[in-house]
Amino acid sequence: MVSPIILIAVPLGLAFLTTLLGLLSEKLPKYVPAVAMAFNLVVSIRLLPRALQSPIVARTAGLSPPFSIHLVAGPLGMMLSVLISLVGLLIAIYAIGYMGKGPGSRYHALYLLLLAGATGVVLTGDLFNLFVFFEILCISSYALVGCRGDKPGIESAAKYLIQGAIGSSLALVGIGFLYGLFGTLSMADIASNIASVSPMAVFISMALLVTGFGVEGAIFPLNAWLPDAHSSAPSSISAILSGIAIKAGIYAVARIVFTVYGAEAILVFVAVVGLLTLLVGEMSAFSQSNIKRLLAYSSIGQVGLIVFALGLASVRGVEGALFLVVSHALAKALLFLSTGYMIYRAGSMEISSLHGMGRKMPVSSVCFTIAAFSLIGLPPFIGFPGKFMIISAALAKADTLFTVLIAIGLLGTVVEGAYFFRIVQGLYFKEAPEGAGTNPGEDVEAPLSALVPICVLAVAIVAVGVCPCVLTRYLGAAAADLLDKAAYIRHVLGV
Amino acid sequence: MIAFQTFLVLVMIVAALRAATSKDLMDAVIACTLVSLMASIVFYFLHAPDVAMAEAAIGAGLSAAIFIFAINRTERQE
Amino acid sequence: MRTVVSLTLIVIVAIGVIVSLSQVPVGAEAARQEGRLDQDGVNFGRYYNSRAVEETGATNVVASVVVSYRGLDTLGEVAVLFIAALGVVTLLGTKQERKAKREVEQASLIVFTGCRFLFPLILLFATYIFAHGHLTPGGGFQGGAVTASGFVLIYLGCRGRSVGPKQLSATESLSGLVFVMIGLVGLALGGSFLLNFLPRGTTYALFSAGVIPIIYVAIGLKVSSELGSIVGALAGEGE
Amino acid sequence: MSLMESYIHYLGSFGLILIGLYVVLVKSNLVKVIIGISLIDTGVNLFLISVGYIRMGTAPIFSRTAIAPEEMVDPVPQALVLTAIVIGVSVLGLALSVAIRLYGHYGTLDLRKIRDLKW
Repeated sequence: MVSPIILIAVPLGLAFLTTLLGLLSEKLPKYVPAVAMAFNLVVSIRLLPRALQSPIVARTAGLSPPFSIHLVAGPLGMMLSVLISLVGLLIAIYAIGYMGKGPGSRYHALYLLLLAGATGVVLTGDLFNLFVFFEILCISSYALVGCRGDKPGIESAAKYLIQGAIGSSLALVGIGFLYGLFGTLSMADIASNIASVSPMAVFISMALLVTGFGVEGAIFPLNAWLPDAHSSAPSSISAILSGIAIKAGIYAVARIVFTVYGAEAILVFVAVVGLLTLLVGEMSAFSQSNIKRLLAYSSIGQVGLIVFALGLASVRGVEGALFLVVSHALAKALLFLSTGYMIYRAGSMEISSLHGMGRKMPVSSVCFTIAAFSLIGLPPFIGFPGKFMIISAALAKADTLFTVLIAIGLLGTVVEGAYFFRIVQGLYFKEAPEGAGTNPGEDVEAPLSALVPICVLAVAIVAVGVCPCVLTRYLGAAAADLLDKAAYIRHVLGV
Repeated sequence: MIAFQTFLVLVMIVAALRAATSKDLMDAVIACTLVSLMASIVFYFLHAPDVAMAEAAIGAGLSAAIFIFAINRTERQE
Repeated sequence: MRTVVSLTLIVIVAIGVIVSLSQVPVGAEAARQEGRLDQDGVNFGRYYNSRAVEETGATNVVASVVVSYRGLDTLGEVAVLFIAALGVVTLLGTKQERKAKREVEQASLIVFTGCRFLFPLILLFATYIFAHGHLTPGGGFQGGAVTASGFVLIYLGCRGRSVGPKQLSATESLSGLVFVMIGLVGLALGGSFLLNFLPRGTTYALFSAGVIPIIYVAIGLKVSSELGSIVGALAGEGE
Repeated sequence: MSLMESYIHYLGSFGLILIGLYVVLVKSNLVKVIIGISLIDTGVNLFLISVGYIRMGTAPIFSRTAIAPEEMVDPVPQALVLTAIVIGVSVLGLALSVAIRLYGHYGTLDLRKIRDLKW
């Protein structure tokens, strides 16, 4: 009997150990995140079948819920935990070579803490504990964005930090309101009492919590920090921020809106906000000439689509959103990882300087193309089933409003297709810019420690795209976990 | 007792306004420290001695010190 | 323009807050006046106040909540401080010019001697605070902050002396590991993380309340070293 | 007078939060913005403690003189605030070190003058 709490405790302990190892040896710390994430992956996969039958409720301090902090490892939480440890493991392997010189053991400890925070966010069943893990996630990302200490990194870290700090203060006020009303912090307990108080009080605290957690989730008016932070961080960090950190923010918002409040009334608003996020992201991405800023804006677009699908609030819509969460995490991680070495070799982040890379770095370019096509939603890749599910869910609503909305959403996807095709065309069919090729060793493919995770991600994208059933059979349970409030309360409180 | 607490809260608000408006950063930091100190006394009256200790040591002591270190290494005027 | 927009926003928020506060009974006092505290149903505060001494053996209920009932929060919070220490040292410690120490004016003899005299006393007081956290007000965080203010005194009064960053870093790691290990031992013995697996002892004695004092001392050491390295890096004495 | 007693702490805490928000939104000096964040933190902490306050109560610490548990104020907000204070000082330290590095790069702390990246 393995308790899901070791998914959090062991990475935290290993992160504390990392700096100690860093004092003893230069080389050891960089393997620690990979080891920890491999451990997490094994444990999460072993726990997944049990979580699918019924959520595993883990107690702390020997008390049963709700009186002490408890973890609720339901189908959704375990699925996201598997995703986090898989992507985290691959990026940790990539970083062994990529972050060779630089901040050293402190970088690896921060990276591991970020992943531990994300795992805590998806597993916890306690509102204040959610806030604490959220802070671990956010504060380690502020530090990682600025960890190279260069001009853009520090500037974007400053902006990110200010907005994030305001967001967390607002969320804390919201938690204070809820505690003042109910005298409890367990999400299941709050959810079972929420109907007993006036909608006014509920609305204020919900607005505060959604705004606070929405900053990290990059929902439309709150995402000013994202393009800067994701584009000026090191590529491995951009990958984890785009792939995992945003998803943790969206998970927190979704958990609060669906499970704690069960607020059906605002879901149309959520869908519209999602659509706005999508349009803003895709339109801004189209006009970028910097490859990493483009990818960051494209993340905003995808987040918009996920939020829109959550706003549909039908089982099929939520399944589509979760599918898109997985597919975007894999594809965006692959995009950032494969561009990492291209940028390193080309010495510039301008799209024009990547022209002709298709011949110099064939493997990276092919993988980049796969990921780009997957994000657009072309059929043999993982992005296609997700988008298809969302569109069919929107049409199944048989509501003119949602039909119009999804039509506008498709417009955004077309824009997405246009800019990704432009880049891929540049990679293969354009000549390298003048003055390139001066550095010795520029034409070399990325090293093996980078190619392995890139290729694994590419294979995963194609494999799940060809046979989506590997993923879809878990999605039903996961969507029910999010939508079925009564079952959640019953499992946790055991009533 | 309530009159005294009201007085403390008023001092807090006035100090916070001073911190918000002052052009001299060192001045603002001192005002901010005064806010924390008053908050710490209010915590004591709210029967939270643990928090009062933490706020006095961290909010009124340590954060002022690190603010002043940082201002020393940057600039003092806004 | 920006000022006007911001002020409008703030006024809207203020009105919302005032309206909601005046209509919604938030807080324990309101709950008591409405008699909700006496009803059945979950209320963390009432439960902990009536059960904490019996269940954990600590007379300071806040300590038993911080270390035992909400111990996972505390682990997370210690991790947050650890992140901040790592981040500050990463941001400020990477400059090369740190080796070329700028000449600083020495503090006067009175200040120097005073600091040297006070520093051990401060450490002693801090140790008292975090060793008695389960009996009296105080605990790991407060004690750690007091230690860190001792470090501030050293940086101000005894220029040129500093606390070794390596020793701080090692203390940080080891005390963090002790915390996690105690939690995992509880998991192995009783199936629940941070289980209080030691005997409770006599209430009001220093050695009572099982694992709570041990964890609080570990937290105290960890918080002192983390705040110490933050202060050190900001004071310009980092690596 | 009892109304005053119930509300003065809430009013004080939201006063601090609003003043802090004003500083963050209007001022452009980074250290000033960080001072604003610190004010907001203090306000939030005061709010949380006020939530657990019971009039005529006692601190949640048992001593040899008998105290009824019903008289004690709620210990949970105090534990939450301890956590929040420590998180606040972590963010503060990180923010100030970012400010120092920013000053090293640009020679100014005015966010309006630092515009290499688009806002």
